[in-house]
Amino acid sequence: MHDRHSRQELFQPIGKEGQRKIRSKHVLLIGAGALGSANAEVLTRAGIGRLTIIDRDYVEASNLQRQQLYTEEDVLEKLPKAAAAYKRLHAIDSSVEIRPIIGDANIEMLQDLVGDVDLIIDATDNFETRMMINDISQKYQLPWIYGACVGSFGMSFTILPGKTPCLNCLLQAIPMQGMTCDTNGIIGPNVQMVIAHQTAEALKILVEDWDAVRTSFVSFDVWRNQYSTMKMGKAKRATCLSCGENPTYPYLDVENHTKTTVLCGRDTVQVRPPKVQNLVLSELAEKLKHLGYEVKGNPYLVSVEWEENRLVIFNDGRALIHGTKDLTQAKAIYQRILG
Amino acid sequence: MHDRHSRQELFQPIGKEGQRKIRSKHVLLIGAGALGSANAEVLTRAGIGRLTIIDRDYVEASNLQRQQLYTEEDVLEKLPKAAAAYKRLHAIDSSVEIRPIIGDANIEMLQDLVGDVDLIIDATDNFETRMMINDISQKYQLPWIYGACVGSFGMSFTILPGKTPCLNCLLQAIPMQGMTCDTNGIIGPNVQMVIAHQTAEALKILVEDWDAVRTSFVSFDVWRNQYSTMKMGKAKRATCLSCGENPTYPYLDVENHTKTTVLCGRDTVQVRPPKVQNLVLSELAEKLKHLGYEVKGNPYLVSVEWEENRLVIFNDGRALIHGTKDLTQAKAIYQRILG
Amino acid sequence: MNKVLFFAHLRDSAGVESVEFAASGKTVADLKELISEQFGLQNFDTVMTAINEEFATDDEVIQEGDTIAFIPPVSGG
Amino acid sequence: MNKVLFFAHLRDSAGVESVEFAASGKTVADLKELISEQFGLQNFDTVMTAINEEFATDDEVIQEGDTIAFIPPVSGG
Repeated sequence: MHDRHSRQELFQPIGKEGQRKIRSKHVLLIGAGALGSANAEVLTRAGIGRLTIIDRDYVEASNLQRQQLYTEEDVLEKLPKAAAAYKRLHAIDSSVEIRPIIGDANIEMLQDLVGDVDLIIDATDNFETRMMINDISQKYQLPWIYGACVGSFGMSFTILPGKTPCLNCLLQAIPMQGMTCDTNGIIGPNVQMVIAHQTAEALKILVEDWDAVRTSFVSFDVWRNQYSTMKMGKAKRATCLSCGENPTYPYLDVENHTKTTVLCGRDTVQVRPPKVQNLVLSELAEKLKHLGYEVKGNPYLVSVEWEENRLVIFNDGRALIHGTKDLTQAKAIYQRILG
Repeated sequence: MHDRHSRQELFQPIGKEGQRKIRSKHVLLIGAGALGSANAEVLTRAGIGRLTIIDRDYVEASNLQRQQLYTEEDVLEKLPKAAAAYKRLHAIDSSVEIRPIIGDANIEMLQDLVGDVDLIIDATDNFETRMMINDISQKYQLPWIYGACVGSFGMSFTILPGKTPCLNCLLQAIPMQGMTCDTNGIIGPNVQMVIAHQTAEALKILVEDWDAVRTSFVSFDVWRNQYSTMKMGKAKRATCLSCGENPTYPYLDVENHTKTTVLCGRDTVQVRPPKVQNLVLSELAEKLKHLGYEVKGNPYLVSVEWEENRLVIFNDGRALIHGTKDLTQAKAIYQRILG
Repeated sequence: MNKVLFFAHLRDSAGVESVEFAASGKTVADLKELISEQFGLQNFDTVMTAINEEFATDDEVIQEGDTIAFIPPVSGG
Repeated sequence: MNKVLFFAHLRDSAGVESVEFAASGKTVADLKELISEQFGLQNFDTVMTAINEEFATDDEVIQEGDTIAFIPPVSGG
């Protein structure tokens, strides 16, 4: 495929030298949903050397509306997303080294993988994994790019260890917003908008054009025509446990992660968040009802039929997922509802 | 594919009613290059009822870097873009009615097509076609969405007849900028950024959420981290020949279009722009040299080998494209260099 | 007076896009508490705050005329 | 004084992102001519002009303190 990247080499801040750099780099992409599939496609087309993609889900009909690598055939075959992504990316550029990993991104996996990684791109759907990526990024001094979207609202921020604040500086705790694509919807244009920002930053980092990297936190609403940037100089905290003077990388400690346990003989998984929550169950019930689900509840718990499972959520954040013994699936369902 | 658009229906400004509207609409997409292929994919995934795609080119290796529907196989088969797009879009959603048209969008074709069209999306690479789309939009009172990108710089503007200014109000003449993706390059993230804006506007128009439609002209540079909006109230001109009080739709007159003629027995096409230009040949030669082409010139003309053709460009804008008898191809080459 | 802007679902929950609020002299944490009470907004502790388009910590003191924006981090992807 | 901003390839051609320029009292057309001469910029007639983020026609008169942006329409796609 002679001439393949000629239009990118013509772009002066990349050029032939930048193209060689892109070709020599390894990107770790965590998630192959809406943001993951689009990030993967842009980077593959841009001629990245190696791309490792981790995802725990398989392709479902409701993904096709915004997850751009997948087709109806992938849904019928219930292909794991990482495998379906590989198939399409290989057809796009057979010379890019793509490594699909079907599984849940966890601490051990990430620590094993990052050895020769140049950049981590966030395409997950929950803050727990993001905080873990953030600690990995600090511990191994690797840049990562946060991106997220719900409804028509999206955001992105680029984290360069030693230079910018980190996600833990900004949030200081895992937010429990309870707003996810599965509860509030998502539209394709918003995915495209986040991807535009994440992939622009990725290319800058891959060609090492550090001065061009965006230092502000960007957020936007494509339906309400809003675009805002926030300067981040003041966000860096010297006491931050992830990037401060005495880092402990708290999210690399399994104690700070969601626990899943199969309840013996009951076809049920218990999911327990790292910290005790104080959920407003009435609100959660209201939202789930609004989505058309049959919800039952009392002051102590909310119970809802969710696709083929039944969920019982307690106000401390603990949940029972009935109808499965699959820990990864149970955690995925939990995070899709509670964020 | 039960549940396919559930996440879009959950987005409150669309909802189930909006989804039904999207399904009942017909979009005319002009161009299936970078903007065209990405627009087509987003709209198909969003569940548009009918999509007509016009394109005159076939898939080449240098397209793969940013044109998201195409694969290496399409390049090897030299598939026309409209046909390759159809193949992929059909795999994504077989229930969307997609009509590919392989050809050059001209006045007759567009007038024949627009009968039941609800929205025109611009994904062309030249202002001549855009001015024609603009006049069609005014004459038939159809909204259209301008989008364009070069390098890391892009822009979009939504034109609602009777409400917003039109492209002819803004430009008053076809610009001869001489900056195209073939001369200045283009990067994927910029394509994604334009698409985010075009498809957001498209969905608003399709669900008839007129209050949400963006009325400002937006432009951005994804590498330089710039984003700016320009209010357009003052741009509307009562004397505009396209949207003013006495419209003549000048760009629906063939006299105002580029002429192409095969020069008999010479395997050469002459391309003549609608208006006599006054090109700065030394600049053009410099730019083409910078791109690595062998350029010869004198005060009257510039001569350059361009892929399998040789072009001779005169300072009045006229050009001879040697090595082809194909009028459409010759015009495409001309517009790829001169915009 | 100060202008307080709500982003994303905060706007839906608050029912308005922005409000005028006398916040001068208060810390961000004070304002968060007052706003979350007045508008019945939940989970306000992890919402990010910008003062005049610059990130602000909870202990930052608001000045007369400052524009304050509340931006909820979202997790979808 | 006025601030004049260059967008896209105009910035590359001009060699700067913005300049200070005494344009008060001049029309947009006047300023275009002066700027295109001073910086050797071609094809300036179809460049769009924004004054304080609002589209301006060639005959609009520039006021003291106005920020003027020149935005070249691009054709790629």
